Amino acid sequence: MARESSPALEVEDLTVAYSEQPVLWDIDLVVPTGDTMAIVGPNGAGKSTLIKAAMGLIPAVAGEVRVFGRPFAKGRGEIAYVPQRASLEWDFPTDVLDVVTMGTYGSLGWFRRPGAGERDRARAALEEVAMGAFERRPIAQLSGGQQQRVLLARALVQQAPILMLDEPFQGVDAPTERAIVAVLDRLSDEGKTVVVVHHDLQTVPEYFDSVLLLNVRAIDAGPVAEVFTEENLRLTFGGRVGVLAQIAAAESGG
Amino acid sequence: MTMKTRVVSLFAIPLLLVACGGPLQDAAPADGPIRVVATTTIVGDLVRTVGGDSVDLTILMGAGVDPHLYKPSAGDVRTMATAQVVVYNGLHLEGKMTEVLEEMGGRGVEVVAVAEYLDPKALLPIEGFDELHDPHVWFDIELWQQAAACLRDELVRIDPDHADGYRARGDAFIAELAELDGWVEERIGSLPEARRVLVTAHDAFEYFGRAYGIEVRGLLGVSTAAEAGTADVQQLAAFIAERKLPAVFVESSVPPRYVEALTEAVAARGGEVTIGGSLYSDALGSPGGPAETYVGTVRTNVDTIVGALAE
Amino acid sequence: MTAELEILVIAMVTAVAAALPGAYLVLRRTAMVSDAISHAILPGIVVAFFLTEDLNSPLLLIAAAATGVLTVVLIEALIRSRLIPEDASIGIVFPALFSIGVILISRAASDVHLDTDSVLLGELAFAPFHRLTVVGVDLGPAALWSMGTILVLNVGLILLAWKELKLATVDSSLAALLGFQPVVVHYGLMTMVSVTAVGAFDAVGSILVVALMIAPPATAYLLAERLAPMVVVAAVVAAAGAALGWAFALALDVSIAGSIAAASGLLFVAAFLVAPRRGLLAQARRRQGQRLDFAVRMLVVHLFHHEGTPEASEECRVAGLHRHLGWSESWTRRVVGKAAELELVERNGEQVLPTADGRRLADDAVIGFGA
Amino acid sequence: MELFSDYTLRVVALGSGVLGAAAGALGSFAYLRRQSLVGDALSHAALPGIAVAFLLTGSKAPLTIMLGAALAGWLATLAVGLVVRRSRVPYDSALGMSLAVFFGIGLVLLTVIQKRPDAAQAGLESFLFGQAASLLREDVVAMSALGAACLLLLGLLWKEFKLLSFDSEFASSLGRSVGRLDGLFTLLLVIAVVIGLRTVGVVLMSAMVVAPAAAARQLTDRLAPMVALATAIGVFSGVTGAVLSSLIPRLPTGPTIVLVLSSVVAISLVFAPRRGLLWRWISLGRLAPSAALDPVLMHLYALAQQHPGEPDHGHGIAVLRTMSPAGVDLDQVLENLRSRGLVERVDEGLWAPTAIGRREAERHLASQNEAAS
Repeated sequence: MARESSPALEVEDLTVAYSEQPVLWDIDLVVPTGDTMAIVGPNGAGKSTLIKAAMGLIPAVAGEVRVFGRPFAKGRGEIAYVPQRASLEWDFPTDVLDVVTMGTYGSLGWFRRPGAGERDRARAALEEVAMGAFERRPIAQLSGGQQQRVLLARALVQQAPILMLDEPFQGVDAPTERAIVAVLDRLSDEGKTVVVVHHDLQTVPEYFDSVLLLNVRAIDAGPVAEVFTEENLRLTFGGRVGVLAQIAAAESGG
Repeated sequence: MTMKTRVVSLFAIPLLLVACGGPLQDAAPADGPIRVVATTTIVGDLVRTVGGDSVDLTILMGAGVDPHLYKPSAGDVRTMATAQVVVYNGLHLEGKMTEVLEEMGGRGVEVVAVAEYLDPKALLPIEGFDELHDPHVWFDIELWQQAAACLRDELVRIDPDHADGYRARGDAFIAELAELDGWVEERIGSLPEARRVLVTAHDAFEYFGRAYGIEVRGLLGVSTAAEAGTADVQQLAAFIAERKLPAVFVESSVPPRYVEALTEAVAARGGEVTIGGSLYSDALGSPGGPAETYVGTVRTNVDTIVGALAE
Repeated sequence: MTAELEILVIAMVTAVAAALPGAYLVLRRTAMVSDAISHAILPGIVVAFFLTEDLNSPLLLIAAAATGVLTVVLIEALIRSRLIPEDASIGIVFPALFSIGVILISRAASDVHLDTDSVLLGELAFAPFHRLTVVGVDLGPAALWSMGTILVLNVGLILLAWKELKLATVDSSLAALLGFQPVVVHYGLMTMVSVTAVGAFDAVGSILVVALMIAPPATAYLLAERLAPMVVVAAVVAAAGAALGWAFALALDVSIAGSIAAASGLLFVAAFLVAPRRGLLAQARRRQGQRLDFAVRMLVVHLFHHEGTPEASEECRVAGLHRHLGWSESWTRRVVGKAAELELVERNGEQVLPTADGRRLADDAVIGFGA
Repeated sequence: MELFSDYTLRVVALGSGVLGAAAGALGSFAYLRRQSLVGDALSHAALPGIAVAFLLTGSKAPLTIMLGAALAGWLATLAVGLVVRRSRVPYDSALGMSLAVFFGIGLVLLTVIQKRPDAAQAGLESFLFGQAASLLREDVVAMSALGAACLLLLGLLWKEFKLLSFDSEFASSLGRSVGRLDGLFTLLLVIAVVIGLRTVGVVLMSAMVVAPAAAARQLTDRLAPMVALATAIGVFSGVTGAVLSSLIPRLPTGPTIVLVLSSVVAISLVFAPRRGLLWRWISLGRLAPSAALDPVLMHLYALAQQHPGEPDHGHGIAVLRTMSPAGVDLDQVLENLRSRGLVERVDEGLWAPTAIGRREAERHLASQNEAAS
């Protein structure tokens, strides 16, 4: 299986089990460099688990992750991670700029403090998500959409070639959604690789190049046009009422 | 509903068990020594001396056990349950246990609180609470003679078969105490009057001071919950510096920090005070040592005090 | 009945009485309230002593209970302000109250043997010697009557307000919407905790109460999945811990209260290790037993997955399997052997291929998880 | 300043101040990590360590006793960590349990020691605990060294500790060893608490860890000012308490410091700008009508509460319709709520309250509860 150049992210035979039931089953996934991929599936399909396991944040029973052809441990620095907004303690006493500056900590190493350069990078990232005016705002006073943009900015600051986002569109307002999409487009133009856990089927064709349909196992993965078929979605979502309506809407819309 | 029934029956069992309970105290054997339980080592020493072979003595709080901090073990329950006579200090020295001991008197156990036989007028009232008295009576040897006499009479009453022995041993002990009293007076009298000041961490020596003309100053009260203030340390340090006292004392059951803080404060005021040694306050010394008996403890304490203050 | 047996019964009754409200404390993440009360009741005792000048007055006990209620009310109010989290609310209230008590004693009664331990009986070993006597008839240990009453009250209250307590514990906002008064229920629960705690301090001592309020419910939390079984299991575990600790203490001649606290901890450790579903051992065994079984299934699914694909020759090659599955070579050999033994796979030259049974298993497995 | 010419006051004030600084700074992180009660727990959990140290050496040498205490305390925190990581028992229960069980084992050992005819055991259990008025010069030196070491480490690892407290998952995603950081922080806290127990006692130490951080949190929304304020409040309370206790006889130093701390907390709770109760009471009048008109928001909030851990779990309009009076135009209400950022559409036809919506709902419930009680 020779390849011309190493893809950004390769996940091989990844299996994760919390207690008795596997939540991810033998996942193989190749994300080519420069791809913008959505991970789509029903609740409990293991979407967030997949990117957390790929990031080494939860242990896998089996499997291997490679980043640009190198083992994950060596390629960890190439990935920026945006956790689910709700998993954080937003009552923490800090402000927007400070959270975004946390994105520079990885490159700083132990002991060194962020300086003016790091803060400038953080400000630039904030501008990019249209949050420049909020840099001194305590995070406890942000709306959900603003929180999401701050987390995205923190990942941008890492200037990593790969970004993994866990449900960035969950419960955000329309301006935020537009801002995030703009950023994703820009990243795509720059040749960055983006993997997004996504729940809104309607917007998949519009926002993403490729898609992974996931329901514990990988149902199918590849370019949206090829993979995002009614048959595949039915397989993924198990033919649930309501989802079918969405599929129909997606097909007529996309 | 089934859960409720189950829960209720679960709780009913122990209650039933108790309802069927009989008398608590086990029957005493007809002859042989009487079983006596004493609380502190100091009271225990009194019982051992006066009771001699006629009593089978168990002391609840062993050497070095502060009555304020005593923790009973499972075996102590048996000891208490089989006791025929309980001897304790009283005046609330034994804390909440006092209530239990008093109550045992109502159920056929002979209960002797040695300090409570003393004339209330001879006791030191606690400031602000006239009904309450300082329980640390034992270092006033005259009072302890009275306590010994009371215990002797009580034992004679409780166990008349061995009355002669109690009387003989009791009188001998009282005589020994009289001698000890004279010795203490003489030793303390050898100190210059200005030096007759005893500074310790907590107030266990008030009776001792009153009996032998020594001014007693403590940093902490009797309550284990009380705490000293900065002003208290300052005032006591100023007092020591002003009186040019050569020594202050620590107690075996109280961490020496308080007294160390005092010596530092005195030194900062240009005084020079050393820690004169460790005094036994609420419990006697280890068996085999010079302070294993009451008399030995008093002698050790007085030697320590006089030795340090005479310098 | 002997004094030792009476102690056992008192300990068991107290254990159950404390474990019942304790279950709700554990679920509400306010377990440390029990310890806070043991410190915070001091000023109430001191004030009552100033009023009565009697260390044995029952008023001191009543004042202690009232201060306990005040403590939980203050803690609850701080938590409800949502300005300070639970643990810090507890950590602010009890030092303040305790300090007031110490200042009062130090200023006015430092020569009185006055502290929480000397006012509340607080010693299980002495409980049989403090008896309730009515017109000369010995009715048994007073502690058994007081804790028995508290136990009956607690059982009664929990049965009466089961729904409300459950809602208020698990989900206070929903309770409010459904028209319950979670405030009333919370304060009711906390009053129950406070009265139980003070009664039990008097009967058996403070540290044992803290142990009995927390350890058995925490043990039950590992053994039971729903609230009702949890409360019942907590009560049973509490009584068992009391009996076990009592037996230890008798055998070793040590502190009964300390021994019961330690035994309650031991029962928790036992549950922590061997609880049927949540225990460490069950977790490990599941992992171990599952591992081979799981690995076999995984192998089969892997082979099934790649069968007939272009990369199959590589993915299904015996020599390369361990790399693809991220396993050690020896483990891979073991798994392949096991799978072959079960006739789920067969060797075909360099390759391992699923059998018909294997394909069926793989298909079932994958579809089973998806559903 | 003439006041401080007195040696005792100088030592006590300096010691309390330094301890206040160290505890205030460390306590800020403990507060944010919900570890406020570690001080109280350690003071109990240390007992078996004291007993074993005495049983092994037969001496009450402070260093031996403290080592035993610290070791037992450290074991207790390890046990708490293990239980919390490997079971579903919540942190506070694990903490309370290890406190009580360790203390129980200590009691058992004490009764073993008590039976030995050895007068050296006297006062063993109170031996660990000091009082602020009896602070010694050597304590101040030890505490200054500790305080300096704590502040230095906090300074050096500032961003790591911040990340650990705010978003430990992100810290691991950067490749930081969260376990090692957590262990280091807990070790710092244990050492500080044991030194605090030895010098000023349990209650003051417990309060010193919690109260400055709690007060400071009300006054600022940023971490560095919070830690600085907590440190300052710790110093201020320590010195003020010492001075008051030196001016008024029979006013115990430790409890006085605790009451000064408590007053600072009370004042900050009431008067803090934006967060404070007074502020809230004033602004409640403004907010009340808007919150009151949203039964739909409250219903969504209540439904969302049934899915703890999944705040974004959505619910359909059909469910809401059964909960609402007839004639309510739910679509319009939801659209209105959405425009105000209070609810969000999580899926087709599925709605959930946003974080702001949840906060509004909680605030509304709290005000209802206050009115009810």
